[in-house]
Amino acid sequence: MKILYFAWLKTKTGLGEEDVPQLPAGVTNVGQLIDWLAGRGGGFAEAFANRGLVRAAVNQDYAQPDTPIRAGDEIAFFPPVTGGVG
Amino acid sequence: MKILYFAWLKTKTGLGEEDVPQLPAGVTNVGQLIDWLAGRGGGFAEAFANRGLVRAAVNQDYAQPDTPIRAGDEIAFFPPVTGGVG
Amino acid sequence: MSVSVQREDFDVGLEYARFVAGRTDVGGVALFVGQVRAESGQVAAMTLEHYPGMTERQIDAIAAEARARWALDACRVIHRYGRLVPGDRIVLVMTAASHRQAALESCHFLIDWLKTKAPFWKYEESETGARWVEAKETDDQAAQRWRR
Amino acid sequence: MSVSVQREDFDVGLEYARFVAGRTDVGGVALFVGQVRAESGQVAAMTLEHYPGMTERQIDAIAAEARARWALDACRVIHRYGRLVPGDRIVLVMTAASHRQAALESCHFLIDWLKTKAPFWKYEESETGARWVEAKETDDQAAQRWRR
Repeated sequence: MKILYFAWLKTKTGLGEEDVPQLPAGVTNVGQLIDWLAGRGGGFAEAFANRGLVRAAVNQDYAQPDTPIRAGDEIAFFPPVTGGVG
Repeated sequence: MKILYFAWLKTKTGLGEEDVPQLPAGVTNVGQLIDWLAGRGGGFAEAFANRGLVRAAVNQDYAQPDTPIRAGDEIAFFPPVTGGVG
Repeated sequence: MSVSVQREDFDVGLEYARFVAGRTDVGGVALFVGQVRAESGQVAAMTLEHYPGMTERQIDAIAAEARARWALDACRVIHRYGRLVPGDRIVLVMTAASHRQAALESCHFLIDWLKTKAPFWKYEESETGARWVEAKETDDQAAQRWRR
Repeated sequence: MSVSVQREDFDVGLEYARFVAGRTDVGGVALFVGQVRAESGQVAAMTLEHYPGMTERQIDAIAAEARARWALDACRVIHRYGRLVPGDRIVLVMTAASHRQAALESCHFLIDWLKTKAPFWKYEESETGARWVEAKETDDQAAQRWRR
């Protein structure tokens, strides 16, 4: 499983990208993965402190907390998008 | 008074433009001028046969049958406009 | 605000480049280019007749109304007349604003109103003959929706 | 339908020329160009971060929806990323259709949806520091009005 972080989630976690070879125990969807990542503490706890500000994608499609994930997936976390035009 | 004709009004009257030095007797507005022009018969009667199809301008502003006219005015007659875009 | 009524073609890239040159206050530019369309090979050519003087006057008035209704940084209209064939450009409307909605809406407004207020008449040549095109009800409706 | 996500600038005139080259079925082309705007000297520069792969995928999906909803002849989107300063172009949306309403409405739809669906994040540098820009409620509203 590849996990990507964008914008201030990258700053807070200190990571642009990481590989998590296997699904952590008890993690079957996006919400559970967030719980697990926040449980690392430090910058990760901070990044996921306000979940209303975090959006997710699974395999490059927008996802919800209950979207299922599998070991081979590409998961991304980022703030709401802010486009480029006024 | 200068009178201009556009599109099929020009074709029917056979005129693009004419000078009428004085206001004809009894003509004080656009509607009365149309009556007077139609009274010439021939192509003029034909051009003004269906008044619902004729639009007018006085001094380059859209006008109505009751718009007043004066001897120095520029009066134009034309069909509803058909612009250039699809 | 700048209006041109001309026989010659215009260069969209050049017009855009001049329009935004040196500006950093613009957030969005909306452009609309109207072109002569071949309807299943029917229209061989068209000639746009206009009323010189009144055309510029009416387009100026429409552009002034757009500027009164939206916060625009700039506005440009070019309308051609004369004989045109399929693929030829007819009209360019360009609006610039801080915000995209103002640029897009005013551009739409201008082109809808040009169609019903600018004194142009279209003479179409096709395989079956030539005729003066009649005004469309739908154009009036498109323009009416901007009334308030 | 053609989508580019790139660091480089684009040439509006050249893009338009390529877009309509050899076409006689097009009646109207709508273009929107988004540019970096200096808000009373506040924004010195901005950096657009994006999610490579997902960006193209989402813009493709939005463009496909536009083509399903309007009778379009062609559609082109270019979106830049990287560091940009006031006056720089950010995005180009171009739609071509037989009828002006289809071109104008689909262009408006595309730019509203790009703002809320395409994964770009804006980092603004100003005199007082630098910050990640937060999403605006009004952009969601602008996009929502296209829902049906």
